[in-house]
Amino acid sequence: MNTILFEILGAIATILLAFTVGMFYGGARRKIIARIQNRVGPPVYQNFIDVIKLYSKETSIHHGAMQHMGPVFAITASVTSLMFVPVLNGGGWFWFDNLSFSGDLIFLVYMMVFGSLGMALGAGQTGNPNSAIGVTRGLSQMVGYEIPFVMSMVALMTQFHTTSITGMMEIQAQSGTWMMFSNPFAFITAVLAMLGMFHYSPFDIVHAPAEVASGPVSEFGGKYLGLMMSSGSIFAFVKLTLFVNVFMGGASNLIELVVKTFALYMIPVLYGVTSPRYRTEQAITYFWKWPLFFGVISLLWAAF
Amino acid sequence: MSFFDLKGIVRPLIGLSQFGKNPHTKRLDVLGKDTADRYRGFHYNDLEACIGCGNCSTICMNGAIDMVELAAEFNISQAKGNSGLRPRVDYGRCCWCALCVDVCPTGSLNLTKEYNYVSPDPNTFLWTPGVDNPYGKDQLSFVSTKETSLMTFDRVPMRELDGTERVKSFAEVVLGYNEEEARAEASRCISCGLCTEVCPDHMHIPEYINAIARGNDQDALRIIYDNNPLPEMCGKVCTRRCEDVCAIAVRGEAVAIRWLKRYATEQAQTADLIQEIVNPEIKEANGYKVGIIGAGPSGLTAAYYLALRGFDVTVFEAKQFAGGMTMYGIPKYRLPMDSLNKQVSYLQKIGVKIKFNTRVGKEISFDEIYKNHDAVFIGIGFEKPWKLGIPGEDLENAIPAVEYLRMINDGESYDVGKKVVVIGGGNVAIDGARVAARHDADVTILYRRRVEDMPADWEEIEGAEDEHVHIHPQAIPIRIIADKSGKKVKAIEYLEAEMIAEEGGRPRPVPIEGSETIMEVDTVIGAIGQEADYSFLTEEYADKIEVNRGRIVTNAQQQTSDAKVFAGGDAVNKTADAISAIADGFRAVKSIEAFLMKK
Amino acid sequence: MREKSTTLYLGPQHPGITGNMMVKLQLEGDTIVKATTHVGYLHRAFEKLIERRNWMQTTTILCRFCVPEPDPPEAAFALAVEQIEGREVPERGKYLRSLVLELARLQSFMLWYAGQSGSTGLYTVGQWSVGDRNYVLDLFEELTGGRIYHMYIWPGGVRRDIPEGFEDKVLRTMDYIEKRIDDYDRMMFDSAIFQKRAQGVGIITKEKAMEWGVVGAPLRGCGIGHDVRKDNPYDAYDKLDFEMGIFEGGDVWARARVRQFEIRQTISMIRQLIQNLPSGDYLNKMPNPMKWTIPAGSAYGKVESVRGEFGFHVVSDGSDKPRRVHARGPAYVHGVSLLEDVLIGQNLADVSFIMNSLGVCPPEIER
Amino acid sequence: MYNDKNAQTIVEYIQNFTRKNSLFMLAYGTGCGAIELPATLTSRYDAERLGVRGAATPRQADLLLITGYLSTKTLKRVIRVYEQMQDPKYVIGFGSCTINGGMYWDSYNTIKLLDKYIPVDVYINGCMPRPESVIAGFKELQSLIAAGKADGAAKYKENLEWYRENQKKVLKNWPLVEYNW
Amino acid sequence: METSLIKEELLAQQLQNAFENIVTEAVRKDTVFAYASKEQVSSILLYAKEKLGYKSLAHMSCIDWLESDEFELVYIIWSPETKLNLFVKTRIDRQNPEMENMDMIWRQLNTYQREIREMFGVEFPGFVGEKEFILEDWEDAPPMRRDFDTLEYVNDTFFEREGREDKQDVRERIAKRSGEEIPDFAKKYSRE
Repeated sequence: MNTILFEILGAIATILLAFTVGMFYGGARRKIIARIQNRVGPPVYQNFIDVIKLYSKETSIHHGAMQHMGPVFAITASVTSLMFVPVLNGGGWFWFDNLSFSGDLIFLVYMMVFGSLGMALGAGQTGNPNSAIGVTRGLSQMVGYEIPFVMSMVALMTQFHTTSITGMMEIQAQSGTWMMFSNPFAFITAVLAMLGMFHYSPFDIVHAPAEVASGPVSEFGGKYLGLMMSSGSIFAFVKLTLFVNVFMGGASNLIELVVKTFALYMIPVLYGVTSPRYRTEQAITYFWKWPLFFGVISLLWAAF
Repeated sequence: MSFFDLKGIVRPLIGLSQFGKNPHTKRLDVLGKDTADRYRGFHYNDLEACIGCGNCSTICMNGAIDMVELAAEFNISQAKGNSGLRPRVDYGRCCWCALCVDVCPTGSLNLTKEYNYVSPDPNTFLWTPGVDNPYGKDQLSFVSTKETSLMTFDRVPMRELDGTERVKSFAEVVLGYNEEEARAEASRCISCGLCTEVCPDHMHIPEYINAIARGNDQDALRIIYDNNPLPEMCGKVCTRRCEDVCAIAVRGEAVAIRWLKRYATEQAQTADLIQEIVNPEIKEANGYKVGIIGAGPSGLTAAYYLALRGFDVTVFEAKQFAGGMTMYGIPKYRLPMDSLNKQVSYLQKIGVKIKFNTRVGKEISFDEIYKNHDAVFIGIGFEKPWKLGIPGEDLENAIPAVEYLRMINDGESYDVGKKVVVIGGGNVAIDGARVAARHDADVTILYRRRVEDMPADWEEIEGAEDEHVHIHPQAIPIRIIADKSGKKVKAIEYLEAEMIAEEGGRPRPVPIEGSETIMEVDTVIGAIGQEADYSFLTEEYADKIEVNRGRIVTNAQQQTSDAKVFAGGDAVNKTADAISAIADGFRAVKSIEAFLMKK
Repeated sequence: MREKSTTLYLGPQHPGITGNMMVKLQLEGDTIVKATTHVGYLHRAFEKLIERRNWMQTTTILCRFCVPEPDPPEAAFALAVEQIEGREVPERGKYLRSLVLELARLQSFMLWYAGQSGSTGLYTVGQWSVGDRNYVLDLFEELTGGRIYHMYIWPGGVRRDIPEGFEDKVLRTMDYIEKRIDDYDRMMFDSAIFQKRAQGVGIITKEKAMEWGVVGAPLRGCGIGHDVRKDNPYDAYDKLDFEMGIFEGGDVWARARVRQFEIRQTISMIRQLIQNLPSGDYLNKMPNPMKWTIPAGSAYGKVESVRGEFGFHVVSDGSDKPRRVHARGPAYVHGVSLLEDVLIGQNLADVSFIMNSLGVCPPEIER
Repeated sequence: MYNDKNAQTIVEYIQNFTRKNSLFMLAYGTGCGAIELPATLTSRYDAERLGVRGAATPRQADLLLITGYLSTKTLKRVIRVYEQMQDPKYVIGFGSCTINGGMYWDSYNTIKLLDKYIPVDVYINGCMPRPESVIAGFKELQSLIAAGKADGAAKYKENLEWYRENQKKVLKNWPLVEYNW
Repeated sequence: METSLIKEELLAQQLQNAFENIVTEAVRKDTVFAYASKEQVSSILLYAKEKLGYKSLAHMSCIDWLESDEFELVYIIWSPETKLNLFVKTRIDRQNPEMENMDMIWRQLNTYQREIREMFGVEFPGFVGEKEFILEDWEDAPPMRRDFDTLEYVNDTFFEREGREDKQDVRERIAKRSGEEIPDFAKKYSRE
């Protein structure tokens, strides 16, 4: 009995951790961008204020049930994904052992798509052409980055003969080599795909303000937007932790986790600051050129 | 583009180096405190320097500036030449173009560096500069200077005869503006109308100047004739107090209102032309008869407007020509005789009857006039010169200036000899001096006070100096010395004076003991003032019509103590100039009309 | 296969639209098959208002014609009035005018950097250039008393003389900005992605350019060298040493290169103007503004703004108010029919990109 | 500035605190004021440190900036945009034009008094307002929100009839959609 | 500074030779006016474009001469070779304003004609283009016509902020204070 309670408590704590870290990363991103742009920038906790405010806003828009489902799908997807990502080495923290099972990596790869699809359904319901176009772009782009990402994952899975994240972390701990060194091409592929996953410049065509307002979320305000933002920050944490777990040997304590994920997070952020955005077809061409090339190499590397 | 563009990926990353640099952001607490020295922020108006001309309100294309009356606690001057209104700016309209600053004639309206104001209440954006932001005084930024102002502070110079040329004849000294000059000069006017209040006659100055500026000279003349029947005379010799309060004059030279009037009248060279241009509406005869004594400015004015209003008007003039003092007291180089006669003959065309050479009390009795007319207007003016009050003034060659001028203007000759002294500092004195100068005399003016205290126009004084008239200020004549025959003047003795400042008044000349000087002269011309001659009033009327200190007492409507008798001109007012006389005549017309029509 | 077509209203409230106008797009996938521009959201009826304002008052309303570039309208109007009236401008006035015009071009170029890069999501360059633009605006503030609206160029010269120490400040600012432009260029022009985005997009051919009356940088980006400052030199431009940037291609990239070239020319011109500033009067003063009349006649004054030729057709009937002032900014040519034409076949992602490169500025189209 | 914090419950206080520190603004580029907004958001003035950031669509925005004059054609869209925004929502009017017509006071195509058509919480003085003034306007709005006094939206609901009447006077036959809050 | 107008005179002469019944005038540097009848304009423009090299249309505008009941249409064209501005001016009847559609000579005229049609009510028969350009649901007279009073329209349609009623006119106040009576015929010269 107690263990289940503790598990639930632990799960909630994990969600809070993911949410907090994700939010602070978002804030840090805004701060860093501001500094590069010669500005002071908002406080690091600005995203918290934004989200709380969004939750306190009234919501009075109704475009049918699917619109309400969209953000719910998104948050469900991100929370579910989070449940399968081991936060710390050794499988858990704060009484919480994650829902790890053999094959969770494959599950995660699909779970991550699920959120976007839910979003697409919800946004499609709003009838806003901006959303519709945004969704189309998002899905097209997803096709772009998902293939190299899956390739790199498959490369790892074949190389280390495990489909479990905890399994990979154990292997790394045993061998003492991070996977980013044992299969560098897979890492490069994954990082290049990650650029797309974060929807930061140059792959922010989905919600490019100058073109489609804010894309899929054009019609979402107030609580919905709050949900989207929370889901986004949890999802960011999920992605970063996954990458750290898979490529960088995981983290044995929170500080290590923060350092590693933050370092990883800086790649899309800093690249985003300096890049204009690709058009959809250019983005897909990009993903299907270098990342795919590296993905194939990584597969070959894994195979031989 | 190459297949793999490393440069294109790496070079943008150099920009990340900005991360380590200090942000350009200003701290919130210093934001907005370092505006440029010339920033155009809120207005600040120096309430004391402002004369309320309203030019700012006119130039504002947004209708943002209202002229409003402020509360009594601000002590806004209500003096003449100050409208007593102050600008109030609606910042819901203002666009900070600062044209109001650049057209402010006094330079009282300026902009400050202050520009921050936010409010939830849209009704709080109505500010009176200087009242709502008294601290603005220390934050002036976009200021009005004479150099940057859009006002033209320099008058178009009037062309004149050269000084040496002048003394040779009685030709008119001032040549008048030509069309181009007049337009340029007229366009300096800002049409505020402050001048009209000072003008005794309240002529419609901004209107006629504007008509000239727009090229409608005929309209200008029509507007002038609305309340002045002798504009050509005024255009030449008016004392033009209007120019003293001209808004432009605060920082520059006043608009040449007199010369512009002169320009407007010059288009009509004959009486017929005047009639053609002015083309006044003459009302049907109403059967009332009005008698007017004296064809001076006031009498003629009354006559003209009464005639226009349908009255039967008769003017009784003692002399051969109409015009009174303007005819006989002003030398011809300032006011040619033809000019005056032209204007008078226009009046006659309108229906004014003038009986010349008819001195009341001699050729015709006052009683007769009084009985035969429904109303009488007395405009006799000051004819009789004041005595100098020093020994020797009854000598043959000691002559009052008025008398001298009358003789010259009448065509009589009077030999002033080689050396002439004129006593006095008014216009008459200068006229006397300049006329004497035209007779090859060496003229000196003795005046009790300083040159700047002289009541005469500065232009006249300058003109006299150009004609080599020597002005000796601070000189008090004490006696005139006769020659051996005891009949003629030989010399004049005077004392030098020093100016002692007196509290609450202008400095007073005090003779310096032992400074007696004797100057040899041929003629002494006294010009210290004149008075009226009331000898025509028989005893019966002298009781009815109250005279006090040499002046007929009237109410504000020019009505004397006898309801049927009205008076105006020098004999009534103290200002003693033609325009006041005209104003009196004009006022009298209205009250005569009211008096008679009421019956 | 024929895709289902979508109608997308880009604007009037839309982050991608420069200003406030609407482009109604008929889309097939991301490709535009039909574009219709709708303007009039910023119509203030300047030309009507000017009927009620006198010549002097007109000079202050003019700068609002085009918000990003308030000075060329002032200058164009002043030139037209001077032509009708025959008013001479003192030499120093001419130089100061050119100085202001070039500074205005400079700040407008920097705004363009922001627009062009921002419409592709490269906000950093925009943040830099708009931030640095403040230093140019500081100069304006010092010189004219206003940050954006200067109301500085008057028929007959300029409104005020330069303040003390201004020359130094200008030169120092120019040094700083010149250095910064290299930063912008590294991030924008050197970026592989930007090049990819800009090349071959929004092509205007030479023939089309002549047909549609294209002006300014877009025209020079087609390889046709036309610049009012060279062809009909006004103010002090005939005494300055500068070159037109002429690039072939007619696409966004070529237009961007023209501007990249010309911003440096502008800086060099500002230096020349400051160094050769003659002494003397700065304004041939007009008479009392309330009574200022202009003889009857008409004239077409034109100046080169960043976006192209800015022309004012001024008609006077001899009174104190203009009979008609008809402005024609570059956006009037670029922003309505031409835009409709150029957008066909383009990607939706490039709409705001192309609009920025053509310099579409709605306040100036509808006035 | 406002000392009635005690009058608010702690929840309200937190709400107001977050609302004031997180203003998603919808900059309707209606007029000249739009040109100073980039400057306000960039390095020297950096409004983002006040929590002000742009929102791309009305649904997400809290703050509507009317940056100057509104032509009648734009007013129609502005009303629609305003009604699309979610409560709590605020409006800032920029410059003279929104207060009393500004320099377009006699233009047949621009409205003069913004508060007759939509409620305005804060007016910023200027033609156009400098970034400093804009920042001051944001700060003023923030203090109003903190005090719970920025209630333009409530006013709009209450006096909808009156606003509609004024709007119709200008918009004539333009169909106004039902305001659903 | 008197500059010679050789180029300008030459152009005026060329046009004069090519067309009868037109008046040309070399006004000032870089500017030549050609006054023509409504029917001639298109042939002049075509001639100038094809033969004289005036390839670029700089401007077209319409001026309302209410007093003589006419609209004046002005086409300003510019040549990259001579760098001259040629103004082709014509007057059309104001009551029934019609002008030839010329957007096939310069496509750009499309925009100008749309504007002039909307703002002045000048019709261009055969011209396709959306009716509404800048205005929307406009019911009054075409607003740029001089007989349309914008201030009156504003007073009828819009509001004005209260609180400014206490403003006074300086001239009136002075006149009142001194008892001056300004006659009606002079008032048009008073300050506005």
